[in-house]
Amino acid sequence: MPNLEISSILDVSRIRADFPVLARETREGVSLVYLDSTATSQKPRQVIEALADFYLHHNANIHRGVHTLAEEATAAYEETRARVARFIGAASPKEIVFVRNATEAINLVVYSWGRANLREGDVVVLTEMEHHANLVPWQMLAKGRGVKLEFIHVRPDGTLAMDELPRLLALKPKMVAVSGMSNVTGFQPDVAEIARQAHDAGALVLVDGAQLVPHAPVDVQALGADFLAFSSHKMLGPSGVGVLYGRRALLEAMPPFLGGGDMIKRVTLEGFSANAVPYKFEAGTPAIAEVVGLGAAIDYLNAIGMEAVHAYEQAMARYVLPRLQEVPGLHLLGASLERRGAVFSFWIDGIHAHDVAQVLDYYGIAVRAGHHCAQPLHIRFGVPATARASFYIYNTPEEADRLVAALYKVKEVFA
Amino acid sequence: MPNLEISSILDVSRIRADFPVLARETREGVSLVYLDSTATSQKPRQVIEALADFYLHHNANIHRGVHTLAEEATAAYEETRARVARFIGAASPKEIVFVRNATEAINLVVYSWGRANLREGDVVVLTEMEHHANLVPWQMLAKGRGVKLEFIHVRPDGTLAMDELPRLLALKPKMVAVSGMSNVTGFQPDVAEIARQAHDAGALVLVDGAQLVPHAPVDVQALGADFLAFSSHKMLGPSGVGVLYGRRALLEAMPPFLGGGDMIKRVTLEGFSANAVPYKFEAGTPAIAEVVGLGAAIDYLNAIGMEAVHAYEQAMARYVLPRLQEVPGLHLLGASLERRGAVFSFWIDGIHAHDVAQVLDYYGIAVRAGHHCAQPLHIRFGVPATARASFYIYNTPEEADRLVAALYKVKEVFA
Amino acid sequence: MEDLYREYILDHYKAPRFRGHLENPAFVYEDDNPTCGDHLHMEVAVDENGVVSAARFDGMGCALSQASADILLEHIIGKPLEEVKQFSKDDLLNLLGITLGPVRLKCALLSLKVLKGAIYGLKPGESLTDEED
Amino acid sequence: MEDLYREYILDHYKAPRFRGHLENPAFVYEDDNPTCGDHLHMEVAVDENGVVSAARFDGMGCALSQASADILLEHIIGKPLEEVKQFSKDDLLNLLGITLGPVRLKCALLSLKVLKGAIYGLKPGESLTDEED
Ligand SMILES: Cc1ncc(COP(=O)(O)O)c(C=O)c1O
Ligand SMILES: Cc1ncc(COP(=O)(O)O)c(C=O)c1O
Repeated sequence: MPNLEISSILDVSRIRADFPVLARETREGVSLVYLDSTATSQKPRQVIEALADFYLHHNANIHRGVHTLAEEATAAYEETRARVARFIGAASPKEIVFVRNATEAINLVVYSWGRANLREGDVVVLTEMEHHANLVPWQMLAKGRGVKLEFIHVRPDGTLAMDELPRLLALKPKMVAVSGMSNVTGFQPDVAEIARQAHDAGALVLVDGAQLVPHAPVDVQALGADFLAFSSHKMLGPSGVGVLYGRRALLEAMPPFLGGGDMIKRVTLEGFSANAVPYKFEAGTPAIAEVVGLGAAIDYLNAIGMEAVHAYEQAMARYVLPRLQEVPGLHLLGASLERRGAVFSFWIDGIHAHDVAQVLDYYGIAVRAGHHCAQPLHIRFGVPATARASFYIYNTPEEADRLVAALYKVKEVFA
Repeated sequence: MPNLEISSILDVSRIRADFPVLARETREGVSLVYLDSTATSQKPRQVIEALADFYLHHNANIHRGVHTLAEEATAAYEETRARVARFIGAASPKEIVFVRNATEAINLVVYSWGRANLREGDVVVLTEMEHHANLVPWQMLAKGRGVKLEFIHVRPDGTLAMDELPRLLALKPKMVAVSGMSNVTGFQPDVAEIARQAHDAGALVLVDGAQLVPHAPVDVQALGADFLAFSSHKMLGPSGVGVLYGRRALLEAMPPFLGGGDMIKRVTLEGFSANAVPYKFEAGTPAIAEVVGLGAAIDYLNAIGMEAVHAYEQAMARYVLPRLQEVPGLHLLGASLERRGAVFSFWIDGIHAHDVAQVLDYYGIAVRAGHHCAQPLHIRFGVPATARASFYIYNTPEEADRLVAALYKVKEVFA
Repeated sequence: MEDLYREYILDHYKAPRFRGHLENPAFVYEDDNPTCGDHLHMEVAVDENGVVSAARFDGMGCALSQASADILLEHIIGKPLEEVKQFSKDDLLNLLGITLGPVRLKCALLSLKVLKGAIYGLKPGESLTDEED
Repeated sequence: MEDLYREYILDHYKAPRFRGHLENPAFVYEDDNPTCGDHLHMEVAVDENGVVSAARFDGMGCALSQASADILLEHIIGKPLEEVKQFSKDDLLNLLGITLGPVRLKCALLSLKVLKGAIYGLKPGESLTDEED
């Protein structure tokens, strides 16, 4: 009875009670099965209440006010920074920069560190499975200044061709930027090993943690991440806020990115001097309430424990994968059970991913269809689009069963 | 009876009932007087409920999903874009780019338009009263590539020295970037006139609307703004979202700014092609719920009417200004009643602004103290910091009276 | 499957009438839907009276994008080019007879976008500036 | 005014004991608080036994920043430099005897920041890397 095994890891029915949206119907009589947490997670009551509480009782702009509300708002914002630092094992809250999302975090590194450190002929190593967020910013930089991008390729089973790494590191790259977990195959590369080799070769390591941080325990020291980027909205928190972790010495040496209020120490008409980290990188009014909401999301995840989150999803992956593989004509992008999260992208012979998703939606099942912002990976597998079902702490084996049953309906409609 | 005149413009007690935070006490027995809306406004129930409703019922990532929630979320997000466009008289929703705040909006223009269009020796005209958000980004660009910044100076009464404009325009600037309303003096320059002259001289016009848009009716066509930047959090909406308006032809000609998902049309390992406007400028998951919340804020402001908002604040300014001027030793930055909003920055002989704010806070009155991110303007007036009291639609003449009475207490403490 | 996968649409998807290519098309254009990899290529021939005499599409994508192309071409063949130029989003949606959310709308309207690109003689990558919002 | 403007602090603000300059300071440093324009300049003299023999501050700013500087200098004069180097944020807050929110904390702690900058011999703009978070 795999269900029993799985349900011993997390009390999912108690968790589900915290997510009001899961009780909704997509149309009369059809209850929602939300299998799109890789795109964005749902939010527990606790997070929604933290947002409302902030606006109802403490709302003010931060840093520059001495009045009661401003002190309260500043304290709530800065306490969250400390909480985020602890959550990922950062040495100091000063290593935590609040941005909009993982995408902006990576762009910040590329614009600031990249422009200051990369010259013609320099090499940056990426992988073929990167999300566009960890590819396009590097392409934009590379094009302008003759920087070379090199790629670790993806094997047919969705894992990385780690044997290519030594050859690429022999090119003496300045940076190795790699996703901690693919949002398509769910593959979680051995980042610590990549980082060890990269550091030995003198490269810095940026980890795109957009998928890793919500789904597994992360310690930046153990991981060997010099930079780590992730998004609140994928880890139970509000939209509009993301995090860049950067080693303090690196952040301090980097030039500012966006200019404006709060990132300065002193300004005259002639010029400005930059503030200390992390403020140097937080120009203008940040997503204050959303940062506070992220704090509530981290509390929620901590209460469950990231080890348990990870174990639950591993168990779900073991439950779901073989059942998907039984569907005739269904092909998975990355069919390995090793080092993977509970996200499954697939195509079905002769049926476009949009049509799969549309029919599933008819049965209340929310999956995503497209290239999932990883077009090169889809090109590599020779399909323009896949349907993707992803599972989080509030999803159950019964929901996986509903997915599989509905996939047979899809095949009927397009038979 | 000025109170009567003022109260005939808006039903403030009804408005106040929509803002739960205004009912709070800063400590036992001391009710809050919130005079810091220039830093960030409070949020009506309707906005907080719109946020909660989104998370409770419709939360999903946008654009790339075909399931019910994704369609609902996308519709809510894009409908807000259309509402924002109507609110400022834009020709099309495609001219509306969602960013984090006014600061990012201006940085976007500087990074994208600026880098593509400004060469050594080119001139950009700003004013001495600009917020750092409309100064530091230009300085960052100017420094690297020998662009010259020229400034319209501020007169002793806080107004702009408009007579300097023809001389500056004779330098054939590529851009004139000016605040629609100073967050320090409250001065609202005649932007339409500046834009007319600037366009005649062949310059583009960027309006920093962070203060103008929340406090006055704005029509980008009438204003002659080629770009307009503003922030949701200063106009009753959530933090974490701001708007860049740009004329469509300009936006279309501009290179992308941040790279990542959604801003692309097609990506390979070798390169990418950019999406159409406005998506080209919205990389990664945007502040979806916050955009929806901004929509609710705009509905709220529209229900009151921006003409009424403006008239109310004009009346408040006429009420407050003479009463402040009666306080012995109090000096205003910008004492003119012409073209001004209800924001008052002042210093009191021998008392640091922080101490003014601290004592006012003791009496429940929230004002800001510092240079308000306008250090050059403070340098021009020869004071490092001022205290600033700002009024919005939920503030009353009685609250102004409490401020003035408390200012006399301040003087007692530091006598 | 409710109205979205009405027989009508599934039918045009499964058995398209106008999939293929022309010998001497007057207009050729193609475009994608970046959200899902839908791709459409269209060829339009016009006779000496300015009437659409033949049209074909090719491409891959979801049922909606491909059926929409087939239905659209069926509708315009035999109509004066000037009339086709006036054909609007709403006209196409009426033709399809379904209501759509914003994401699926893009699938349905790709056909019209490509057709307009063709008959207005756009080059690859160009887009119409008078496109409705 | 509750504890924030306790007589003690207002007194040091209104009648500072150590405002001024030294003839031959061993250490000089200055810094600002960018949020409010507070500015402090400090000069510290140390005798041949490594004891702080004299200290002065100058600057402008709020009561808290200036009084804190005066109170801090009063406390360290006569103490061995090595002991002063160990002086912490919490020590200063104990000395001031008040509780502060995050923004006013910066005003109160500017004095300590400038003192540390001085006695660790920092150059203008440099900051201590072992600064507590
Ligand atoms: C005139 C002006 N411009 C720009 C800004 C920056 O706004 P934000 O911090 O929301 O980016 C402000 C807000 O303080 C402002 O008052
Ligand atoms: C692996 C990965 N990286 C980056 C991102 C970008 O995240 P965001 O859109 O929140 O910036 C995503 C989200 O889709 C992702 O899955």
